[in-house]
Amino acid sequence: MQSHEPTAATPAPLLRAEGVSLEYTAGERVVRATHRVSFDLHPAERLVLLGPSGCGKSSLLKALGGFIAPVEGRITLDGRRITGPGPQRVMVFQEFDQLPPWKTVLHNVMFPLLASGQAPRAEAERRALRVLEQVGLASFAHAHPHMLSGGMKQRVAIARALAMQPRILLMDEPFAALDALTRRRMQQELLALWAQVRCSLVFVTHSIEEALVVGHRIVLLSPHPGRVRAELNAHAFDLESVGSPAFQAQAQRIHHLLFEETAQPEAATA
Amino acid sequence: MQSHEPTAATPAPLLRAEGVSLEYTAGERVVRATHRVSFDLHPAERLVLLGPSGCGKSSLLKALGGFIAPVEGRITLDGRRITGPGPQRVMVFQEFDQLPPWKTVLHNVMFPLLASGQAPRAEAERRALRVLEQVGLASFAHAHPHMLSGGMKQRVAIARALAMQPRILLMDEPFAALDALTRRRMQQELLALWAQVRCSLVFVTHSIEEALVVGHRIVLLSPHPGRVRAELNAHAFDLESVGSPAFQAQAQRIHHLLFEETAQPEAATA
Amino acid sequence: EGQIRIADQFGIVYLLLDVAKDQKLMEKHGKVQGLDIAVTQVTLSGGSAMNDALLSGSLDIAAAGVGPMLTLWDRTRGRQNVRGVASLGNFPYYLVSTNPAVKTIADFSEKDRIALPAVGVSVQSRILQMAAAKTWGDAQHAKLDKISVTLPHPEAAAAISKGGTEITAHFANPPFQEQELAANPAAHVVLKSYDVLGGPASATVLYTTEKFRSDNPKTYRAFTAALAEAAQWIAANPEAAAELFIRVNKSKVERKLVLDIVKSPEVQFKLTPQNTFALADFMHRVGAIKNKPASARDYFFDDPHNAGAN
Amino acid sequence: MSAVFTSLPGTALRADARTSGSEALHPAAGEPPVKAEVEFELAPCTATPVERALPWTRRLLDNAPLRRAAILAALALVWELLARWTDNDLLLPTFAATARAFAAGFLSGELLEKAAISLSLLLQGYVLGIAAAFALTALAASTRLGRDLLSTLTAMFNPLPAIALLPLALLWFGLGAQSLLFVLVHAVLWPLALATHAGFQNVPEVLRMAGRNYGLTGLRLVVHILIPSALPAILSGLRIAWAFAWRTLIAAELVFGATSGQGGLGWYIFQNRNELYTDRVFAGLACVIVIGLAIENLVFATLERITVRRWGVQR
Amino acid sequence: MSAVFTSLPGTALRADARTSGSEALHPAAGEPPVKAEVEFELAPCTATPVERALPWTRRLLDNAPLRRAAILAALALVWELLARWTDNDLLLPTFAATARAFAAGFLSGELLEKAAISLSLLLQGYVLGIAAAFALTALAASTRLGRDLLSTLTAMFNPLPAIALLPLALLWFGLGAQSLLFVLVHAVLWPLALATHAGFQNVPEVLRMAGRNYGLTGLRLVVHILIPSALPAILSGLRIAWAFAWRTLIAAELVFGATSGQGGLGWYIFQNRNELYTDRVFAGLACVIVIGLAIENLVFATLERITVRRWGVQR
Ligand SMILES: Nc1ncnc2c1ncn2[C@@H]1O[C@H](COP(=O)(O)OP(=O)(O)OP(=O)(O)O)[C@@H](O)[C@H]1O
Ligand SMILES: Nc1ncnc2c1ncn2[C@@H]1O[C@H](COP(=O)(O)OP(=O)(O)OP(=O)(O)O)[C@@H](O)[C@H]1O
Ligand SMILES: [Mg+2]
Ligand SMILES: [Mg+2]
Repeated sequence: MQSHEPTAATPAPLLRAEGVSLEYTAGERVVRATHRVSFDLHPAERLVLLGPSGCGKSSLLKALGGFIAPVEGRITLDGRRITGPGPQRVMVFQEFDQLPPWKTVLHNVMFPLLASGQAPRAEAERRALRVLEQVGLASFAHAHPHMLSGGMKQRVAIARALAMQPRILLMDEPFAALDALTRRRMQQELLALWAQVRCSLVFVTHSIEEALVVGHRIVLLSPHPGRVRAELNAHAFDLESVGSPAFQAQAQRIHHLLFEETAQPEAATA
Repeated sequence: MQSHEPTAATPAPLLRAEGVSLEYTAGERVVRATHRVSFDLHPAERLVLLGPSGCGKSSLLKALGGFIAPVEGRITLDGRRITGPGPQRVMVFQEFDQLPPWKTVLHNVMFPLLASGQAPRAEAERRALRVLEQVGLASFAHAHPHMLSGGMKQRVAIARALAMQPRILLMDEPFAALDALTRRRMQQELLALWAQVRCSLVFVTHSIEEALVVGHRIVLLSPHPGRVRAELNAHAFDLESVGSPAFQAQAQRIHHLLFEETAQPEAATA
Repeated sequence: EGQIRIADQFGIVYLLLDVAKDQKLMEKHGKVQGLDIAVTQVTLSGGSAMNDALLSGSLDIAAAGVGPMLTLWDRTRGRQNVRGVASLGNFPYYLVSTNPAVKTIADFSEKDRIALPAVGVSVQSRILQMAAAKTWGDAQHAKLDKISVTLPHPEAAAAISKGGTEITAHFANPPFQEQELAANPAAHVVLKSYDVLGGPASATVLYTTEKFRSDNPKTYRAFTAALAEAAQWIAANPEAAAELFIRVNKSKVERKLVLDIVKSPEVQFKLTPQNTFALADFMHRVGAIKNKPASARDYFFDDPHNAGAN
Repeated sequence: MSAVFTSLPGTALRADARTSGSEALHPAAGEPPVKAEVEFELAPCTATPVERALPWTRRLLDNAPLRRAAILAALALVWELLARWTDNDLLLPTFAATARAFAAGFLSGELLEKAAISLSLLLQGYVLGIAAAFALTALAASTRLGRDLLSTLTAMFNPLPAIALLPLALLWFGLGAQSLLFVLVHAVLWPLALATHAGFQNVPEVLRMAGRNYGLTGLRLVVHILIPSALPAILSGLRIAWAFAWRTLIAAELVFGATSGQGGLGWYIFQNRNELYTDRVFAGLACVIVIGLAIENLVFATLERITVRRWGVQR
Repeated sequence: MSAVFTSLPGTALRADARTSGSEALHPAAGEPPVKAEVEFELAPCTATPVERALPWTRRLLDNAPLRRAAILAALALVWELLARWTDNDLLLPTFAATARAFAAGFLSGELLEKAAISLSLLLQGYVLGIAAAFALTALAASTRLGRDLLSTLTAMFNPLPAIALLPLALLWFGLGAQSLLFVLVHAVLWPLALATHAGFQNVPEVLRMAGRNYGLTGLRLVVHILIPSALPAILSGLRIAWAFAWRTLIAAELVFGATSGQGGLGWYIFQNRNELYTDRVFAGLACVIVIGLAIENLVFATLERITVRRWGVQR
């Protein structure tokens, strides 16, 4: 156990996961996705869930979103147990088919604003067009989702979430399908938006660098079933600090934490 | 125009794209995905298509697979025009739903072997189990696809393609949903397989580093509509040369080529 | 009181009702009783729909064959007490065959097929059973059921008229039997219902519940009076009656055919039921009805025109 | 993202785990040729769609109405030949005779009038049935009891023929249009509910989650997410229900009959059948077919074109 | 992947394009608290599923057969009350009377025999209809002409009532079972073809491409990709078709009747209806319902459970 400079009086967390175990039942088979995972999310905090493929990141995010219920432990928002999803916790899913195919790109982005009654039609359209501009898809506003490439679909989903300006933004590998350049632009846009609205963010990624850039704090998950391997700080890093010695050191540390964990099975297959 | 040491007598290419333009018609709208793209693929060559999101990489790969027909130009295999898909050109799609949900992971991998008559049942099962081991999913052999995470699904798709050992392997961002570690293991597996069977490979990625590691040659596409921006060599690099000065220089060069192209729109949105 | 809903079915057998309705005879006789009668006429397609409608109270007067009426009388005895109101006239049913070898019903072989509406239940089927009982004895009454097939009249008529199917005989009703005999030279009559029932017999009857009759005596009287007048009128004006039938039903049947039937000596338009008891007795013998009627007056209301019912 | 590999010593170490793979990476004899690198200066792209001139045969074949007309013509020909061959105009009139009877009925206005009566009833029943089906499936989509109810009720009542409902219809609605409507609703409700329910269950989980995420629950989720997403299944259910409404109406008009000559197409068919005017019977049926084709091509196909096809949900 | 950013000077340059974003990155007052870093040593995970003791009410409600039985009991109660209230046993017998008639018919073997006759015919027609529907949809899935044929034929023939086919059936198949089969096929073919076709069109394009990639074309593509993928739609089509086969059989036995006492359930119902044994009529209908429920729960629900539900295609 390592520990850095502990802070004295931390304010009450916004979102709390306490010993959360998630399970899927498929016929006779019970698959445990995460095992007793605990962490806190404070207001305006950017939390990153980082871990290998299949370790339960998406499941955890869905549990935070209120889509699946933990079989053990509890998740509380403002001290109250989460019972279901709500527009205050907007989620960007990992799947490409999260956009209703019957709505144009523009209407896809406007839809949650209208559905949750957050904005009237004109205002919703204005906001939607602005975020579409930000994700570089303004010229595809009137296309239907099936006319978009994989990366473009994900960007629409991101735009949709950003337009909502929710209290908590839950994002599941939102930039995985994007090229280096687009990805960095999206990271910038995300951080800029955060600076404006200062929402809380839970961000799933499989990129160590992205975790360091985007997160204030990183929850490192072990391989299947996911358990918390470490909680690390990344608030010191931003897009500019990429490549700095401190950044490299932290990246290397995370890398080792992940490596160590999987050295055994890796050797077996190689 | 730059050019490095041209080789004298190049053997006949296996697959040839000559001035290929691809278009989608959706109602009144015609979207041009690629514009007069030409390149050659030689036997045992590993070709990478690299370009920004929405530039037509997937479309181009589908055209090579024989799923969509060019509106201009032609694609030839062994000198004959491609008229449709075939088991000699196996494709890994970008989408997560490419696995028939009614087959277990194992049967998903065995299926193409049986369907194309390439192996009898017992042999197919043996091969399938071996590749599943390679992608680290042996313990999920009897699970159905809906029980897998996004990255696991993509690994099954990769396993399915690898088991086929086709003449030409077409892969569309196969590693995008994978974490750093799994991704590198998959790269190793891919290169190892290539070393064994020496098939030709067309590999789509949005990662410059991955392009340099995986490819012999990189076809750099411009933003929408995709045109060939450059053809670069990467045969000198492998997983070990990551970070070497030559590697860095080539990466930087590609980066500039991409940057230059998009500097204008980027500035506009920022 | 003051309202009457009458059902009829399709065909010339219901001419009496058509006339009464077209000439507004019920309204006329209602006025005599000091009553404004609102008449609703509904056309239904079969006996059981008729029964359901009557029992559900959607209908006041039903019209169907003697057989269904007897069944309903039997089942509602002591409850709704359905009984016959009047006959709609005497019509013969012919068993027509195209098989030259068949002269009587005894000549039917295994290869023949007799088309009937509703084997075992319909009037035609009962009459055929009666004939069989006469030929081979009561125990053998269902002998011909084995070669009988249920088929609606139109299809059976088409089959007999033009051939080309397995059907070699059809126990029909007017006007199908006349059309068959006219269309196919090989078609000939094997059996007439009158021969089995003991003379000219009522084919179709009107019936209602006891409740309707006792609740609406004036309407009931006006209705029977109208029928009586209609019967007289038809007898006096067969040509006009034929015209009326074609007009009211928007029928496209040839006028001559209608007229031939109306004028036929075997057809009589009268209210008094005739030769129904033989059938009732037979149905009781074979167990189709449980109550044994003493005479036809058991299952017809005690009205003046039913005094001579048999 | 393998960002960190770049500078991590551990990475290089791990890489030689697979020496076989690494060895093959160095270009050698038998390797693919090493070609020159090239860069292209790209002029701004003026991507005009290429004109594609299709041969006239192809264009002819691409014309859907034409193809359908050809199919119809072929069917008519088969009918004509079959009728001539069987030569029994009381059972099967020729196409020509039917066409004549149809024309006559059409010109005299009789067919039109009957069709109008039937259609108006049919539409009422159809709309009522759709409403009932949606109520039932919406319930089934939101509660487990509703799901059980749907599956039990459909399994029970769907196979019941209309005559089974006759007593109830008569008791509750008496003779006349209301009973017919009741029977029509029975014909429309169950198949549509089944198809719609299957469609709902097939909605991708992630779409459902997205909808719930924006605060949609119950009926709003059904209307905004489930119905559009299940539209292909619903459309096929609507088609089936439409056809069965017709079948039922024609059959039920015979049973329930006609009040004071107010019968529709079913009655027209029944009457002419009784009078052995088989050509008119077929003209009546042809009228049903024509209406069916018109509805299919004007309503359903259009609906499909402007919805599911445009959304790329269906090819 | 932003691997190359690490060492590229250009990257840092581009990053300050958004200074507003960058400024906010430095922790300051009002920022989320900076907590201590922690690492956990993880013991090997022996993840045993947690035992969840559910309250008995919940377990009772989770029992699907029980819930359905409750629904059935409630329906029976409603029936009984309704029948007592209307008090017209010739139109609507009580549930108890029907149950008695059912038991009597069952014990005497009459109902069983009739049901067996009907079921055997029904199954034959059903299987034939399914075969025809698959032939038609397979054709429609592979050729454009087939697609046109399907849409035209269904739009034309689906709305036609069975009586329309009577003359043709008589001419071609004569009296007896074959004509009934013909009518049954008519009842099964169109709705199943429609539902299946809609299901086929809804198959994700990428699955179709994957299939074609492995050399599957035509019928093999249909069998290996389209049918399993469209199974939910096909199942709903099969359910609808099954119900309509019943409806048609019952109705057709009335119209076509029975040859020499060989009638099935439809005939049983018809005869008893004519003789006003309404309790037996309802016993016959109850038999249809019981068979319907049995098939639904034994065949269709099981089929669904071992296929689509297990595959996670349907919830
Ligand atoms: N619907 C499901 N049914 C059964 N098991 C599931 C289901 N979804 C996920 N799992 C299992 O739960 C575990 C965690 O899955 P999850 O999707 O949360 O992983 P992940 O961390 O998001 O992975 P990736 O990075 O590949 O997306 C996996 O082992 C997977 O097999
Ligand atoms: N089915 C379609 N209908 C219409 N347009 C399409 C369709 N599929 C793709 N496009 C368009 O074609 C262009 C290229 O798409 P493609 O999927 O080939 O991009 P890509 O390079 O694979 O992008 P990504 O990296 O985001 O996957 C895009 O502009 C997209 O809008
Ligand atoms: Mg995931
Ligand atoms: Mg793509």
